[in-house]
Amino acid sequence: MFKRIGGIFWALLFLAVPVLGVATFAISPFYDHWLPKDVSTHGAAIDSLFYFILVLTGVVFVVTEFLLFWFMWKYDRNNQEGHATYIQGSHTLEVVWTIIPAATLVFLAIYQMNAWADVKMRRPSMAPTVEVIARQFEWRLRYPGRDGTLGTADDLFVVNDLHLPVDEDVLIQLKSMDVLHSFFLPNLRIKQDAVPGMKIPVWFKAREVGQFDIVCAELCGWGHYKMKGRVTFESRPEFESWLERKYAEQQATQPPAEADVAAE
Amino acid sequence: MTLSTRFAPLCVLGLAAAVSGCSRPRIEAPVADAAAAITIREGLTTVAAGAGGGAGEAQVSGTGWGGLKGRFVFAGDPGQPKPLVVDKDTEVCGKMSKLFDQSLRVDTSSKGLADVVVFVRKSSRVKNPVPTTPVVFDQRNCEFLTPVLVARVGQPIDVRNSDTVGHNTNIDGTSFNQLIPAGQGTTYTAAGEMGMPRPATCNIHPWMKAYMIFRKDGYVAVSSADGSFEIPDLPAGEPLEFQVWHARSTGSGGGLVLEQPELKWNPKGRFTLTLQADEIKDLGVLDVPASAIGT
Amino acid sequence: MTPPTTAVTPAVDHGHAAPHAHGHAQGGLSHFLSTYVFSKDHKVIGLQFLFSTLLWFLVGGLLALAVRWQVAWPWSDVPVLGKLFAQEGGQMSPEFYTMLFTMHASVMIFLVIIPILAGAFGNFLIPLMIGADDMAFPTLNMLSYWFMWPAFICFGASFFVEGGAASGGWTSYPTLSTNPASSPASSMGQTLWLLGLTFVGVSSMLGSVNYMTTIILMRAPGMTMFRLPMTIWGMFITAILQAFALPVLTAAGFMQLSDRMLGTGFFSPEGNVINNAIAGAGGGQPLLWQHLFWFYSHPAVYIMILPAMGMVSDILTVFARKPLFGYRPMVYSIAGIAGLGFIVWGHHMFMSGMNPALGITFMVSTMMIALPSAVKTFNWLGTLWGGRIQFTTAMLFALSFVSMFIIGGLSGIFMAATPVDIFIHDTYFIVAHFHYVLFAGTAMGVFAGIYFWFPKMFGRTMNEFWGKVHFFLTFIFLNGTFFTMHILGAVGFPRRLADAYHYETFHHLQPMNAFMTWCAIGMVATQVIFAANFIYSMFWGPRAGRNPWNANTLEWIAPSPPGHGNFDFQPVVHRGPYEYSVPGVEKDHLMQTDPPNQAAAAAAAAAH
Amino acid sequence: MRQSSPSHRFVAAIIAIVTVAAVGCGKTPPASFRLNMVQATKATVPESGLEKPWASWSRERQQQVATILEAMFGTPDEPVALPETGLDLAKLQLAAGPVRSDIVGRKNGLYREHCAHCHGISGDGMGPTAAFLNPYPRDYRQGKFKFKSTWRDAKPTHDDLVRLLHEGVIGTSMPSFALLPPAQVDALAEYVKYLSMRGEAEIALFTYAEQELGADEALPTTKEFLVDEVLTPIAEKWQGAADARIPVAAIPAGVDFNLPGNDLANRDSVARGKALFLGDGGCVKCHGVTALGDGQANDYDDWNKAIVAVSAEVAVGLLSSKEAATGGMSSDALADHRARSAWLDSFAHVLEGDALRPRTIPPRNLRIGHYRGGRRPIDLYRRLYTGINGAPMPGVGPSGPGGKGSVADEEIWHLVNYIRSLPYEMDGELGADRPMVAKDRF
Repeated sequence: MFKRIGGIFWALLFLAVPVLGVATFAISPFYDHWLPKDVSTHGAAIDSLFYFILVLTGVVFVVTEFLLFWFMWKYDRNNQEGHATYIQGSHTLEVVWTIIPAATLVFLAIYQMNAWADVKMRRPSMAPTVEVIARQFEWRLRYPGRDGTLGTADDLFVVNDLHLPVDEDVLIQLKSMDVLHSFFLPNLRIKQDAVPGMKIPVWFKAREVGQFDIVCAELCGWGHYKMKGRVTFESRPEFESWLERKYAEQQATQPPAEADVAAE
Repeated sequence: MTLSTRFAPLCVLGLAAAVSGCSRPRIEAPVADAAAAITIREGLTTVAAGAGGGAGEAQVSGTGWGGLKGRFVFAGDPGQPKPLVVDKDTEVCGKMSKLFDQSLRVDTSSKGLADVVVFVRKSSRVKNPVPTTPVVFDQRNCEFLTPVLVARVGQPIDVRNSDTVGHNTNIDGTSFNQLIPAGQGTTYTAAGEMGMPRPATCNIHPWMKAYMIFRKDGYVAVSSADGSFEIPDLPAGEPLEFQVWHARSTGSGGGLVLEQPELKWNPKGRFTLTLQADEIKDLGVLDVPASAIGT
Repeated sequence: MTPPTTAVTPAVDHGHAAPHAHGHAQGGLSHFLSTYVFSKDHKVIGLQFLFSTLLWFLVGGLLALAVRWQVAWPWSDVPVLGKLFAQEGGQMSPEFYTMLFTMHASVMIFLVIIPILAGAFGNFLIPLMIGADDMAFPTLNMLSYWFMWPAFICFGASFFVEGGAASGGWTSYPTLSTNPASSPASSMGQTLWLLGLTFVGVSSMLGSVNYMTTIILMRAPGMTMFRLPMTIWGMFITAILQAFALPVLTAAGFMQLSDRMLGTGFFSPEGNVINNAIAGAGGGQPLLWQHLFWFYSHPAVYIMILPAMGMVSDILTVFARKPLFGYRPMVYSIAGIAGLGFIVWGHHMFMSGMNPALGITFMVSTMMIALPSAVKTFNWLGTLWGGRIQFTTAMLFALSFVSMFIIGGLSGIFMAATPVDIFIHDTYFIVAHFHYVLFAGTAMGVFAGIYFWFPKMFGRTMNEFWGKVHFFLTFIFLNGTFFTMHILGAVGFPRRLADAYHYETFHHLQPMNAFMTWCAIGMVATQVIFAANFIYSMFWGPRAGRNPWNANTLEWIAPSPPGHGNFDFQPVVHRGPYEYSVPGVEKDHLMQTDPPNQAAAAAAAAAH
Repeated sequence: MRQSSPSHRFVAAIIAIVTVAAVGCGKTPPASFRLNMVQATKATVPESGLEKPWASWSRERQQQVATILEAMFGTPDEPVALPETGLDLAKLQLAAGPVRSDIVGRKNGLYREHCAHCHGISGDGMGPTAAFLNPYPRDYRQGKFKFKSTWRDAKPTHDDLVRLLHEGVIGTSMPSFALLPPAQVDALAEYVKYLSMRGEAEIALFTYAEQELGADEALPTTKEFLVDEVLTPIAEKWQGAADARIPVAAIPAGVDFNLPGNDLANRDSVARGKALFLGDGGCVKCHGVTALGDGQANDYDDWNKAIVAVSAEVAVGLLSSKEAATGGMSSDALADHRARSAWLDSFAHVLEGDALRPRTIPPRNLRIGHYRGGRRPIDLYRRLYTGINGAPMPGVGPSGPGGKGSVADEEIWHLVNYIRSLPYEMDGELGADRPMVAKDRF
């Protein structure tokens, strides 16, 4: 009967939401449309939390959406005789579906605090490994140089190309020269806004060597998209030698130093 | 439809806003004719063929040497020279004598117009070799002592600073912008030929300005205080195009334009003459109308 | 399918202040102006808001398309817009892109969603639904609309000034926004943006004062607070939120203005040099702005959804022919949202450099605010349970609101979890989240409202067939556009990037973005159907009676469209708004004004 | 469901109209190089005794130059590199054209992706973003470059350009492109040369037209002229850049750049450098005794200076042509007068659209520690040796091979040493032997 078909059609349309929704999330990892590789020590905690919430919300999502579909299917006016059931509400139900979510949410809130504290509150007591100065539109990097203190004449200056030792705690002093920027390392699950006038500490420890993107995640003007950096994690000795090479380059006093520019 | 008409202005505003952006007012620039461009390109990529280029070399002809002389007289009222704004090194600059704008020097008695440059644009023969004696370009009291300096290409210029403060001399269109410490000097060898006189300035004391012209053949004259000038040893028997120039002239590119029908003085400030051997052509008094000199 | 319409009453034809009918016939210009332009009639004002906001909705949509184009095919020749950049080969310049998304957000939030809910529906519905003949302060009401115009002009004109319209993001964080040299549009455009914002604020403030007064003082006899329809509750709480949150934003706006124009330094630190220009005295703190801004703008998020929730609740009950499940819990949850709404602003600033310990506090409060929303959702489902659902266009939009709001609500929990937020903050995950709440939520609610109250506004019903086509396509395309954003977010794809594909991490995401853009184009194109249907039905649609949907609330006893003074008799309220399918009553609904004896009869019948 | 057919027709009609409208808006025309309108207008000053009105022939001449340039250099989408230019066409094609990836997934249109919105499609430094940047983006068409290893008026070497792209120019809006693949940076550097040569050729053509041609004469299009006379001299300068490197003196004793300026090893050298700074170096004249760059702030760089000059000319001209009494003029004179004022008007209009509001260039504050041309000693040495081409900054070294500078070559290293120590100098006092900490300026 035509009228009934209408109801069925709409009900199925709404059923498509949970079905396709879940499908999308299920498929995309296989096409590499998913959390990028994590090479940090703290990242695992964040990711597992993400998955936990994903499952939790996923279940609620599927159940509620399915109920919606089911009611649409079943209680279509053309599918039922007589009047609707006259109900003003149910106190028990209200209590139930207030308490359960409340409990879950509180649990969630407490459960995640530790991960948060690890990333943002338990700062390792050490001198900054490097100072990252965000500027429209590039990352200016300042290494303490030989004397190990920032702001001295032997500081080493590099642009966009951040090198760091692997398997070590790294403390970055984050500053901004002009506007807000955000120091985002997708592969290390690190994000921190750089605020002009503030020195913000950022710390992490990489588990693997390799090169990864530095992204600016806070709108910083017309060239926001341009603000690409690269972080390279390498073994301590390699890191040291890189520092030495850069330092020699910075002290160059003779033309031959030109040669290795194009080579890089 | 009062309802829709009521919101028409908003509609217009909104849509206009949606398809608008920030763009400066620009006049439409002429664009290339693609077809013509291709044909020209063919000409450029294939082996050279056909008649000589635009700047045809003056063909060698005639023998002997002549000369040209004359005197520029300013017809208008030069007015009083404006005093310059001296805001740096005042303890030295303008101390010996107050500094005035020297860009229009007219002799009070003879009305002669100084610093007019007359030179030959193209010639085939040169009598004298390039002198090795340097021309001196000095500065004192924070002004250049040579308003217009003439040098032959390859001739050394002795850039001096007889002041007690440092200057830098910045010759436009050359590699020379050098700092000359007080009481010192350096030498610069005039490199390329200049089509027109170029300014030489001091960036430290922005009011300092002189002019220089370097020519291969050296057929250049600068009118003296009384406005008179003379170019000796010009190649005779060939048409010579003379360019007349003054720093403040209104003609295009600084060319000084005079009403001289018999010389066919053109809007670029040029006239053409063919001299006879051993002839010193005297142009006599050349009246420079007030209109030819700008502010 | 269209429900049966009751006989057309004469009142319909001769409704004087009927916004469209016969107005131009009589009286000449002054009459026209007083009736339609500078009218103090809440219905006309409501419609003025409706039309203005719908037009800006179009503008905002087109802006969004331009944004999507750039994101999908960066630096490629832009259709239509490309002519502006003929010199650059038709590719848009990066600052133009930043301007596009800034203005898309600003227009949609400040010129569309807020005014269309509070301004359009609030004005039109409040007096009708509480049984008042007009607002408490008609002149104030008129002003609240006419204060929108300076805002319209500021926003509209800013596109044409040198440097273009504001491009500091709709949040206009300092110092990008306070230092005129920091970006092209930070010069004139930003100033105009701030002025526009202030005017919107004034308008909202006038409105909210008016709504509170009206709802408290002008209810019809018998209309107790707990007999108010959910729509009114939504509007009421919204009004309160606005009244308390707006002053902060206005103050902050003026501080930023003075930073820009008077050289003060509330938001920029000492010696902050941008583009070789020093701005202001310095000694300020950029985070201060964020606190002030979000202190308003977080409650504003609820300002942008609560009325829609109310309207949806009403529409659901009407077409499920069933009382609202848990009326009081619904009211309490709205109130709860409003209360908590004031202490969660910090969750926008987890990554801002604000003290991480503070982050924990805000995280907890944010988790808590998810609760009332959950309660509401469950109650909506409860309302449908055992109902007799009519799939009218309005109902479909209302249902989709519920369906989409579930997604939007759940995705919010990810952001609330601070550690997860570290990764997805400022990525497309958040973009997906607020588009599900604001477009898939509020906008769908607004569509539902339009289809539902259209007969009351113009005395004619909209075409159901085209309405359903409109719904179907919109529903498909919006999910195609916004659901995929979650995935981008999971990859960490940052928002507001003109071209992210030069990052190794993101360069494989272009095809997906292209897909989303096609969906977005489809979504905007679909609205043409709506526009056409709207205009057609406004003038030539089938006439509707007083109560085409057989609804209970008071507006349905008034003529459609209601004449000046709304009701042709003083309505007296005998019961709550959701008396549907009362056992033993013949017709399946009891209007709020139906005399009680019917109810008594019903009770008697039930007794047997 | 009940459907009212008129509504179908109406809605369908609306949809049709909108579709047509949407499709109707065609694509934008392909990008084209914009003529150097300032030069073009300057070169087409009206002359008396014309049978045609000046506007028409000036337009023709400008159009002819555009055509010749397209013949020599092609279009932004299809660049042409004549063999004489010595440019690598493959590289140019990588950088030119709209942004796209070719079959092998190689990125093309690099210039438009990274550079055009500031430096402009034509390399005129007037992209849509340009007007809002301080300092303005470089205008390549003058063929002048600031930070290079060659003599003042020589061209930069390819390495110079590559290095600049790598490091960016701190203190300006020019960002670093260090992360682009070397091949891409290489291509961009090549394309910059291409745009620069094109611009120089354009100026040369207009200057020639202004100097040598009468109003109605057309530019010769022979190979002798276009290639041998116009292109080759320009190309040769670029090709000769590598040989035009300035000599770098050996580092004198007492200079150790690995140690801070106040280290005992450097103290004498830095003191000597300071003496030069205040004395023969003449640095103090503009950078001020404090080296805060407060010596002089009212000078322009060459690019802005040119605009200032020509604007002044036009303004004065417009004024006088307004004042001029047209009463007693002969018809010819009147025609000339009209032509001239019309020309001035159009020139003023050109300056509005094709030139940026001139800005003065302040001397650098040497205590911030931002060095636009690079912070390596060698960079500072070069800046000091030749000065900065295009900027007022004079050189303390000789102006050419065999010349005599105001500071001896190896002495310059002391100056470098002093300048490097400035950001770390405490209260302008040298001699503390502990490492000095810079005020937080970075």
